[in-house]
Amino acid sequence: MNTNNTKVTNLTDAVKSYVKDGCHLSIGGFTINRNPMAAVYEIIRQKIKNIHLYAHSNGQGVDELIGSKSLTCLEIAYGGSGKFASTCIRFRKAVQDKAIKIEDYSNFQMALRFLAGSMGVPFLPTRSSFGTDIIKKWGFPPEFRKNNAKLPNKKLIELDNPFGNWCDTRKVVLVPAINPDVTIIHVQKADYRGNCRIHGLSFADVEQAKSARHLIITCEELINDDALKNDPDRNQIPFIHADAVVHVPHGAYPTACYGYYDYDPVFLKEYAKIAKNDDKYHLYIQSQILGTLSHEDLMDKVGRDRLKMIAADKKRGYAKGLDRR
Amino acid sequence: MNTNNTKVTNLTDAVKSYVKDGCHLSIGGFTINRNPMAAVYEIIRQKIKNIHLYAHSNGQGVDELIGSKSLTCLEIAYGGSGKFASTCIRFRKAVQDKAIKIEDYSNFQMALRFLAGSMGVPFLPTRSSFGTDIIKKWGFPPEFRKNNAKLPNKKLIELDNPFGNWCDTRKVVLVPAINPDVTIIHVQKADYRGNCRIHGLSFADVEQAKSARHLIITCEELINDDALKNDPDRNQIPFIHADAVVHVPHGAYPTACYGYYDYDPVFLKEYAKIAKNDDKYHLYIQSQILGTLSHEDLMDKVGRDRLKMIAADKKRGYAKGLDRR
Amino acid sequence: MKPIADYTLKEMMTIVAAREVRNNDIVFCGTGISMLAAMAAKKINAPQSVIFFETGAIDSKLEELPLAVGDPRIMYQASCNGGLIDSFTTMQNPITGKHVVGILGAAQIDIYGNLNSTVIGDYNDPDVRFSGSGGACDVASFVPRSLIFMKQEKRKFKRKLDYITSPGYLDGPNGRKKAGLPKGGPYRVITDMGIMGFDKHTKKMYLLGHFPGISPETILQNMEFIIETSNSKEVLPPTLNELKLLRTKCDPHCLIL
Amino acid sequence: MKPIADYTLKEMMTIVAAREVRNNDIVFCGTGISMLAAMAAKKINAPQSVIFFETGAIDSKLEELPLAVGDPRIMYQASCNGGLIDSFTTMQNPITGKHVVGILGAAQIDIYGNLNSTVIGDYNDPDVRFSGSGGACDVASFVPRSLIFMKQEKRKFKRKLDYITSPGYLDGPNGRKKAGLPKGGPYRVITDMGIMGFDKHTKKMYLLGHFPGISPETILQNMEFIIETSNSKEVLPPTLNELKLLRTKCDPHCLIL
Repeated sequence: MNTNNTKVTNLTDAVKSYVKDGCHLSIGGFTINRNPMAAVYEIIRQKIKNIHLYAHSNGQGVDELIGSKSLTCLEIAYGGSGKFASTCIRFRKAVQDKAIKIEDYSNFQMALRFLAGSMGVPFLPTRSSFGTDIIKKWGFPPEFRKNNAKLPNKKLIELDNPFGNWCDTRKVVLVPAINPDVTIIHVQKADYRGNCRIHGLSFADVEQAKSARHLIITCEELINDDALKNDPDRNQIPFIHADAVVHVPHGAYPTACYGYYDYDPVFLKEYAKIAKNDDKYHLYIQSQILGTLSHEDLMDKVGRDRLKMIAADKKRGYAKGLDRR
Repeated sequence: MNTNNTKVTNLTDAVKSYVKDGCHLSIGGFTINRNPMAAVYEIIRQKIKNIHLYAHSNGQGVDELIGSKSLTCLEIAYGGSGKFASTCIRFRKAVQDKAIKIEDYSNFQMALRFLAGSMGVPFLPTRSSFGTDIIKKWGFPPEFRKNNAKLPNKKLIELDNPFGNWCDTRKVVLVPAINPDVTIIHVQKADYRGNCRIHGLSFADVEQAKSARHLIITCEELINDDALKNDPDRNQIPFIHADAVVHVPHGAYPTACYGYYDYDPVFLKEYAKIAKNDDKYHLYIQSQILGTLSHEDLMDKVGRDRLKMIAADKKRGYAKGLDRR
Repeated sequence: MKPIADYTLKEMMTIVAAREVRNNDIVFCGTGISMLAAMAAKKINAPQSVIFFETGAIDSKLEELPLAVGDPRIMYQASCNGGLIDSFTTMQNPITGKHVVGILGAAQIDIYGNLNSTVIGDYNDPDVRFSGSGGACDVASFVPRSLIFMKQEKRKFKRKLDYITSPGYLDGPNGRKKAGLPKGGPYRVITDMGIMGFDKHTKKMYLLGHFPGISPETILQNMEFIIETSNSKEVLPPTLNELKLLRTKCDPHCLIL
Repeated sequence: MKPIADYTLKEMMTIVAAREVRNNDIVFCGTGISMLAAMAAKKINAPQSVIFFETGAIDSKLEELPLAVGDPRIMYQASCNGGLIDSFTTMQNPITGKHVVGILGAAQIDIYGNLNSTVIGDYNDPDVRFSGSGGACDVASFVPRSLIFMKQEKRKFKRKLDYITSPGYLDGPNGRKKAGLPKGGPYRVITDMGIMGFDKHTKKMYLLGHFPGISPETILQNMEFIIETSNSKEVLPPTLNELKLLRTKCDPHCLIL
């Protein structure tokens, strides 16, 4: 966070300044929606490696960061892209090949971990997951945790309710806070100071943003005056949390951005096919990502027709009648 | 909560159905803003007694419930009405006279207690209040708590951080959840099913609403169709939490309702004078509250001119230039 | 005997599940067939049930079938567009949570309705990796009643799970309480061959009904463990009206069906 | 000696406090003079400071002076209208919290800057009851730096408080750490006679400055405990410009002044 008066920058500089080799990163969005894809592609272009990634139920963003070998560790609840890949394909491959270390939580637990970080407390309690292997099996063994100051010493802790049986609850599971070095989210509107307005569901973006040491915001519309303050009830993240604001139209593509565009079913189906084959996937990263200079360049390649096809119906916020078979 | 399709009722029935003698009640609003005053006055008219009240920083609502001798117990962070009564006057008197039992928390702690109740956990952690008498001194002694199943066995608990020194935190204070029998809030807009839209700050109304077994909503505007669903991003409380929806224009008067009217400085100054004198206060309750049949009746008594004086400027949401000396 | 030609097994499963939803239920659903079942319930037999997504959307107007719980289609005309915290706390909160019915799926299930959606094989050296819990563990922990979709296969109905992602009755009648879980647990398992319930006392799965043309024996042959089948009845096939509503109002473009 | 006629003591106090606010500070303020000081700081010496209310409003456009932290005036043209949880967690979160300066008031203060705003006398049988903590205990617990307004009276500067509502340095240099509190603590005390700081090592209050016409001895006479006064300097009176901005831009209707 910083309280500077303007934080507008470009994506190359924003990523270079805050996303470092080995950093602990979290990305916003959910499955096929509002993943900060432009930033993900920029991370891949800058060849930043050894990232420790946090997500809750992220699809495309997680899968491409894994596929491009940018990660060493992943903490996550769900790796999937809905109908397009009920389990993300490069994610599945990487876990099966033990190419990344992984720690599993439930979705609520991941959301609570970001909430704890944003609230400034070391943990929050829940009544979820008793009796499951989410508690019993650890992906990061104690020694690994001990040698890494950025990780809590334990995955989860069971605690007897110190208030007796208050709320009819005998015990709770404590989930440790996450404070990522940097969080990247993609929102519909942000102003030059970093005030953010998200349209539609916010997922855990607000908690991810507020728990981070540094926050990069990419946005569909950059507002260069104080107009967002005309309707403060609609803003979810005040500027004091932001470090960098970058204007990137279609910055969530190929995932959806409510009110602006839908997910691209053509891209996602094609991606699922390519991701199943190592050689094809290598080629995809080389040509599609490393072979483009910027997200704008990538959007040019995707082409006006495809973007028009997924453009959102103003009333509904998605592309009505889009062929999604 | 209930999932019925319409919850519209009148204030008399709503209060009669849910606010019972001895019940645990919470009211929304903050100091001189959005106190559910119409409902407070209706509780006084129905002479419901022995209420156990929860509030965070509530002014007028708390003071009038105390003044009318409706309470036996109060859990609160702050009893004040800003410039009009930096300490609420009947509140001060009642505590000094030991006419009510009181338990003090900080504002954040009260908000967290509602949040815990709304989240379905028995407690939440904070780093506030270490070393203070808020932890050391209890208003409700252990025996009193033991004999009251609706109270947690302890006021607050200090806990060593089970995750070592994670988040640079050696210990936390645990605050116990509140699940009131009934919460009453006053909002700008609600629909027939109980979806709520609050304009301006929400204070802790959302948490108070979601933590309650029953929720009564009074509103400036009752929307009889599904129009609020046209802009779901602006709605804070979904209908599944609501039990009763009552249309009460000026339902927060004499406190403010952002976008609709300001607080009434004439009323609040006059009230502060009256509240200092037991006889005058008794007369006030008799004539002003018990002597009126409804909030509508009370508003007629206040008069059109006073209501016009405090009517909100559309752009600013408050009464610009209102004489507040 | 093959199922009657005028409906598919997927349609049958969807409708059988939809029938288990009651008016005033708040229906938590994931993607795919579970979302379709929730939509079908609303169109067929529980018009006042409320569809509720783990992403935070409540009572959305689903003009088109969402393909993920993050699909923008669920954000249109919702009562409230919240976030993950709102959604899961609505289930964890016993006041609202007691009205929620969860619709889940998994890779493996055992006799107590525990589910695995994480790995086949050793957790630290898996043969097959699945998506992981998502919100399934949370739903299964909190809600009083859940419906589970499964394919009727031996490798899916397992004596012992490789990983317990979502708690059912854990190790038996007292399992949830001992572990610290709220009451509740799995209510029905719906497969492509039949529907199972859980015994009130033993908490073990039993066969409640077999689909037309499927015998209880066939079902047992497609499970690794044995369940009580003596009270199983043939399940009524979809009515014409149910099928019509499902096909025209829920998934006209055959995205799931 | 009486203060010079062309400014009031309240104006002096407000401006002295405003001068302690720095650019880029996030200023948490309560009602009354503390709110006025925050507004004055923004107009006078820290235009980029951000005013922040415990009710959740951030960086509101304050066209008129709010009379309570729940005043609707703070909801106009804010960056974000949140709630109490948002506000307090912004302070509890060390990433944002480290930028917050709190402006507080109280009924009693002791040499370590602990504050009482709850009761005079016994907690369970009080002589005088005040409003209670509100957010003051939370602010005092979380933020690295707080400014405290006090009236310079013997009954207010107490050797021992009747009730500790908001933690200062508790019982000395190691007090906060021992108790479990984050670092930080009181930074300045501003009275109608002077301004105090806290010794880096002992964490005891000392006199930093006395107002024009007030001697350090007079200040000591109006306290129950003794503080170091040897380094006290006379505080610069308000400049004409400071006074003008305060009177015309912050409280033109003399609601607080």
